[in-house]
Amino acid sequence: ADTGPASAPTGGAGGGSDNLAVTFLPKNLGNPYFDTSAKGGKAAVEEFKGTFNQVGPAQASPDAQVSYINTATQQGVGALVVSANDPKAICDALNQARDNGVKVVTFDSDTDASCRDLFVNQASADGIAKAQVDLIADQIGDSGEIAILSAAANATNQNAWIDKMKALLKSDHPNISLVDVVYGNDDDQTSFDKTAALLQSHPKLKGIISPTTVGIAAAARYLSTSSYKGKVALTGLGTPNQMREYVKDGTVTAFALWNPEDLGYLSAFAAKALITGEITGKEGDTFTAGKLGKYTVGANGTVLLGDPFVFDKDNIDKFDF
Amino acid sequence: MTTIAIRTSSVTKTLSALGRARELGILLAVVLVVIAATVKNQAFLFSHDGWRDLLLTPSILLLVAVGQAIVIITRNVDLSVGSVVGLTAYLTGRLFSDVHGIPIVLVVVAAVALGAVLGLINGALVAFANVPSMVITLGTLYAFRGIDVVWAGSNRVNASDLPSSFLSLGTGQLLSIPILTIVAVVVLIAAGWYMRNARSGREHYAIGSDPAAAHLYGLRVTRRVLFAFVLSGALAGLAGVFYAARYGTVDSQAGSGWELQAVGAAVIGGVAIMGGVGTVWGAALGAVLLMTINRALPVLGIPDFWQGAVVGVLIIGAIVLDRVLAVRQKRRLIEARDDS
Amino acid sequence: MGTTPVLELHDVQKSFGAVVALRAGTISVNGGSIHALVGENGAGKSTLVKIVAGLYQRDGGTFRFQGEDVDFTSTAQSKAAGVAVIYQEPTLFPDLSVTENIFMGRQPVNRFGRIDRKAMRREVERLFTRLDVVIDPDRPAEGLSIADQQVIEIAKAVSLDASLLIMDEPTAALSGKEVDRLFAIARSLRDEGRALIFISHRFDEVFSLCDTVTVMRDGAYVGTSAIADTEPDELVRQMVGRTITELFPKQPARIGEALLEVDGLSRAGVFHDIGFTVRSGEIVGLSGLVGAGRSEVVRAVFGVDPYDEGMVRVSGKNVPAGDPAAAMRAGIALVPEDRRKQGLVTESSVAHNITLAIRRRLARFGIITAAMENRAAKEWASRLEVKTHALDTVAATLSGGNQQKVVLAKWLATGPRVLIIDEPTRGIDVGTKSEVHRLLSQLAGQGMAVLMISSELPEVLGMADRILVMREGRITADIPREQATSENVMYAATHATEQQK
Amino acid sequence: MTTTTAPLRAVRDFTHPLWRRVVATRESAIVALLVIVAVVASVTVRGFSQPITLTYLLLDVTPILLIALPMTLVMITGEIDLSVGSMVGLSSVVTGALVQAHWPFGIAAIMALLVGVLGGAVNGLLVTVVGLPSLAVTIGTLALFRGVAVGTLGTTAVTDFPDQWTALAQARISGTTIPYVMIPFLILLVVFAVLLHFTPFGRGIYAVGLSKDAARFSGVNVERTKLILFILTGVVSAFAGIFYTLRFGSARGDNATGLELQVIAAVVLGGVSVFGGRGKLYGVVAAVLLIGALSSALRLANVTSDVINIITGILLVVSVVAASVLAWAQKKRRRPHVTASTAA
Ligand SMILES: Nc1ncnc2c1ncn2[C@@H]1O[C@H](COP(=O)(O)OP(=O)(O)OP(=O)(O)O)[C@@H](O)[C@H]1O
Ligand SMILES: Nc1ncnc2c1ncn2[C@@H]1O[C@H](COP(=O)(O)OP(=O)(O)OP(=O)(O)O)[C@@H](O)[C@H]1O
Ligand SMILES: [Mg+2]
Ligand SMILES: [Mg+2]
Repeated sequence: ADTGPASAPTGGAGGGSDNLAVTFLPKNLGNPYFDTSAKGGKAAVEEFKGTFNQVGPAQASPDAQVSYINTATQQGVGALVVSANDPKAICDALNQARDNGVKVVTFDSDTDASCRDLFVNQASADGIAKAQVDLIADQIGDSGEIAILSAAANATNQNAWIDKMKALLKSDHPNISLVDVVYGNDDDQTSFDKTAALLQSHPKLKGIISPTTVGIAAAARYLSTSSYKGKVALTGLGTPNQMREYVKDGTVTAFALWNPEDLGYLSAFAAKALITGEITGKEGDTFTAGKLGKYTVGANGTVLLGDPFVFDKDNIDKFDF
Repeated sequence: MTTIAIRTSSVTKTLSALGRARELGILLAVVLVVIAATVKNQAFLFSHDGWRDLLLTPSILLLVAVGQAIVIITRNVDLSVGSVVGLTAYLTGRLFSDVHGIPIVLVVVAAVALGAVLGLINGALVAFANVPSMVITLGTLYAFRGIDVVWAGSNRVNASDLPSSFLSLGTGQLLSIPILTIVAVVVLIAAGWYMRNARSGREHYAIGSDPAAAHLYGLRVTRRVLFAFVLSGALAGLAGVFYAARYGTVDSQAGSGWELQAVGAAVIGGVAIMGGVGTVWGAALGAVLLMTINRALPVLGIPDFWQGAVVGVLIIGAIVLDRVLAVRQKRRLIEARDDS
Repeated sequence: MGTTPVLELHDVQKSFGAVVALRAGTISVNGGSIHALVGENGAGKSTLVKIVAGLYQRDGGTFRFQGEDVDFTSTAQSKAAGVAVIYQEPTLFPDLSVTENIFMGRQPVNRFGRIDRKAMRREVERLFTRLDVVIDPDRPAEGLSIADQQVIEIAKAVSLDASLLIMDEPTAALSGKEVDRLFAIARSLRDEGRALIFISHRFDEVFSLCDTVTVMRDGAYVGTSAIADTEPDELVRQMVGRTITELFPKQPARIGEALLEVDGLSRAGVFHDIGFTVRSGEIVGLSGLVGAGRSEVVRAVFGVDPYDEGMVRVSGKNVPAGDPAAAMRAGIALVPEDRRKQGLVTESSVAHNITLAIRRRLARFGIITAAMENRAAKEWASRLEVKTHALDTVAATLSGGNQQKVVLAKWLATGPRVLIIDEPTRGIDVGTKSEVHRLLSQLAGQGMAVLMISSELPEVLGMADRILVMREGRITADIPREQATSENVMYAATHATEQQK
Repeated sequence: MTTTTAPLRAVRDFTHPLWRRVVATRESAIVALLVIVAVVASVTVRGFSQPITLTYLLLDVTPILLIALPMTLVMITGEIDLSVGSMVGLSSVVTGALVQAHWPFGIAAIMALLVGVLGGAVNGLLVTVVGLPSLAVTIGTLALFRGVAVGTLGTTAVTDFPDQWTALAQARISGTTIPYVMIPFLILLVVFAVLLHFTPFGRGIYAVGLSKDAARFSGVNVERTKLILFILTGVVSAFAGIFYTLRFGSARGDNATGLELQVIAAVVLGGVSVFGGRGKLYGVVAAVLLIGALSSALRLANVTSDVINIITGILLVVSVVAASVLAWAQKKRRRPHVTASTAA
């Protein structure tokens, strides 16, 4: 309802504060996807003159994240922006942080709704599932065997998308059969080897969907040097920099992703809005996210970034992340 | 004297047969796995990619396992190899992306040299400070990986950063045998020859068999142990180059967890963890078995989630079988002695 | 040769922390002579040897080799200079073949640096023929008996072709036949003009082999004399500072009921149908050539080795097979032949070693403390006069003889009814030896049954009430004390072997 | 020897006085380092001195603390158990799967402990009866236990644990900042410390680690000793798995991946020799706390995890190298002194 000047610290339901220390906690460090989102986050925090910090474990595991959440609690930061390695495992730690006055925003991968103030969703699960299913159906002529190369078996977002994709395939693409789901654990080498195994165990395979940036890059790399290049279609979620070569050499026709930089940027502004008390995270709250404009909190305390974007030969050179 | 001579020669034969049988058993296991997977799916062996991957996939671990075997034979262990592979693989990628047109040979030399230096650090700490290698290399496992993560940060080397001539090394073939495999096998033959036929090679066995005796004997224990670690590091460095060539993408976690795979490969291949016993051939076969099992399981239709469990059972099965065969042979030897 | 001695040490010192192992080591050895070095356990003989070998660096004193001042900092250097050493403890590589053990680091190689296995094999065969050794050159050293290990050490040292050969108790594990062979080799080396140092606690050997003798006491030089000018009693006095009246103080004991009964014991490939009885108050000697399988039998009786058939009883009660703890409960104690591997936890303290076998008995309500252990350990260490600085001294740093005392103390502390003792005085000096003998005799007198394995015939003849003789895994004779002579014991030990040939 | 003429020689109990035996040890160095880190961090790192730090620190290190107890004993016998991290995961999954199948939580936890006994027995039997090297065996069971855990739950994570239990896993002893889980830990600590340092069984453990043969010849049942210790490691790991599940309220197949190396690093830092025969429990406990306190302080100072890993690694290396350099220096220093006194 109210925007602009009202964003000054007010005694909203959450109680406003001017502690604009925002800590980003990605699933793990050393992941280019999160590096890009942190870049957006940092830009946003600098815009509203807060202090930005990014911490995280070397390998994606919930227990290591809990230690960092606890640390943030001890430090008394203003807000914590988290991509959860497990929807439940970090819940108690997040709630303790909130009890100590830390605002909690999840992005990319959500926790239970009860453990955070707001979830910034990169794209709705439906939207992501539909984009990928449409891409693969288009590339293999709407019939034949396909497989999915996912990240970790427990990744919340991945599993939600896979479930939706299965449902979509069943209802809209009866001639496509999903023959296997394998897990590359967001590890380059594992994903690479799993792709090789997939192609061998399913000689009639026509397409692979890899809804993870690590997976799709590894799969593309394997395909591009194998005899399956151009014969087995590959799509999924990837970053333009990693996929550029394979799009140009014809291994991959098109793939999708949102802009992770925008995701980080939006999350940081959402955190700020919570800190200042501008919003509390209830449905209908609105806030302005700098250059991205105005956003409204939807059901379950969720803010939606937008629809996924499809990259192909024609537009890929316009992006650098 | 004549009766003794006869007994000697028969004992000798059985003993050397036993020695060979250790590696033979593992070779048999590899063959069985390949046959089973091929029966299930012809493409496992009889397709272009299947054949190539069969030879290519184990090549990288093979290098690391050979180095590891030599270290273990001296009654030490190198747990830092995974981190060394990671660091050198990243170095390889960075050299290509930062120095345009750098010759491949130079990069290989640089990566192997870095590996050797890291190995030297391990070796010097172990040999001069005289502390258990397991502790030292557990420490450097963390430290080297940490340096890798600090250096690489969130950057990763992508295939597009690497020259295509280098990438084609990763998949290229000579007479249908992958180039990387050829290199790995050459290294293996050289190491095998050295460990069996060179004086200094045999000294590694002596040192591992009884370090105190080796000291009394006047063997150059420090130098040999140092050499073993440097070699292990250098081979891990070469494996790092292979890694970059084969996988094209290198992030800061490349090669993590390989230490246990390499130790596992050596132990499965009959290298005694207490040193003094085993061959690099065995370790190489162990590496081939491990990697081939990993690739064969999906083909055999083992669901993704259960593959780890099956690998575990197979590792245990392989070492139990090896042990049972050894015990049987020993009993037969004793019985033979009784009859003579 | 006669002018410059091959080896000259003068006032050499060596300390380990607070322990002064060598106060004033002095020795001068000429070429073409065999020089005996004698002294009590812990006198510093092995320390002196290790300094010559370059294993230890001296803290002071002069060290001359071939007339030149030298400073060996590693055994490789001394080896290169022409010093060959047979250490007191065999130092073989268990996983390597006998051949490789002999040639490690100096294998014959061809032009490409490839080890010439055939040539190596030929060398070994020549060496073994010269030494009259029958050991499979291709078998691993693992599992060789101590005697065979010692034989290989000798072969190794002889093959080095050194100008100075030092033998630190090379005969401790050997029986008569092998000793004779060794002596023949030693004499031939002497006749080639080489210098030899021979360390032994057996005076008969010293007197039959050597031409000069140096005596040490408490880490210091006492004196050197020509063998022809001295006699055993004189040496003993120099060594111990007093005379030993009786080497085998055997007291007659009342022989009572059968305590240990072994019946039909067999283990494929090792021993067959072993049956014997040891009575209370009786000392039974178990004799035979090295390799006859005596140690294996007693290990099976004690339960550390398995056996295929047969029965072991103590006081008529069965002792379960393969369970040393049960054997201990039944009242058996075994002092094993290899004290460094089997008898002692060498890296552990004297106190822990002495109390290891009685740890359960010492505990109160399942709890054991250092104070309890020290109390028990102190009592036994004092009774056996273990020469140690403190109870927490690591056993490995004790001299060989003192280590043996610790093992004895450990087993006597269990208060056994049946004491099995394998080579009780191996590597022990005369003084201690007679004490051990007195102790055995006294224990038998108190009603203990003692089974004693010994490769030293005088010891068996002097101490045993009855002598069992083993040959190739079988008992071939049971000779009462009155009838025992070295001839009939040796006959039983070798007879069938002669027949077969 | 009552007949000997020589007087009974009184043997001293110890070479060095008590203070030297206590102070000049590796264990004391670790304890001292722990104190130094705690003091320095309290002064220099903002947020470290607040009471909540202790709670989080203890909760973080609890699984390592727990497993380090039996692991110390196993490593003193000269063996090693690399499967502990996987056992934590397996126990977590067993608890979760049974709770999901509507078993009461208590029963599910007991079943998980039984699985721990079973897993430990598998390790122990393969090592003792079949006679395989424990490093190889437990690399195998590391894969096996993890594989069964991941296979059983697949993609799912069980999260519906009774609230009173999950709350208990985090709860603090009233009036303090010490978590409740420290009570079972302290009980286990006392049990293991007594077992290792004050029982005949413990004496046997050291003997086995220093010389298997000599231990056997002294009536120590080497096989049974090792089997018992592997089973204890299995069951304590399973207990740690239950705690882990409750603390995070989530049972997953990949829980506690890689924990084995952390445990072993701590045990080794605490002064246990990987060759067996040496080590004290208090050193290990101090080492776990040292690593915990150090990472906690560094995290608070916004040092990233990779740097923390580097520091942990270097600490491990330096701690062993320093000990050996110190011993060497001591030897160097002593030598001229002796020469001087003998020359005089
Ligand atoms: N490495 C060491 N550390 C500490 N003390 C030692 C060490 N080596 C030897 N000693 C001590 O030095 C003294 C001399 O020992 P040494 O082994 O030279 O005696 P020995 O004359 O060879 O006796 P034996 O006849 O029993 O073999 C002994 O008191 C022994 O305890
Ligand atoms: N070179 C060999 N080849 C085959 N078997 C051997 C060899 N040497 C010994 N043995 C076996 O081992 C047994 C001998 O072991 P060992 O030498 O310990 O006997 P021992 O009589 O106790 O000798 P010692 O007095 O040295 O203890 C014999 O029964 C024999 O069968
Ligand atoms: Mg000596
Ligand atoms: Mg014997």
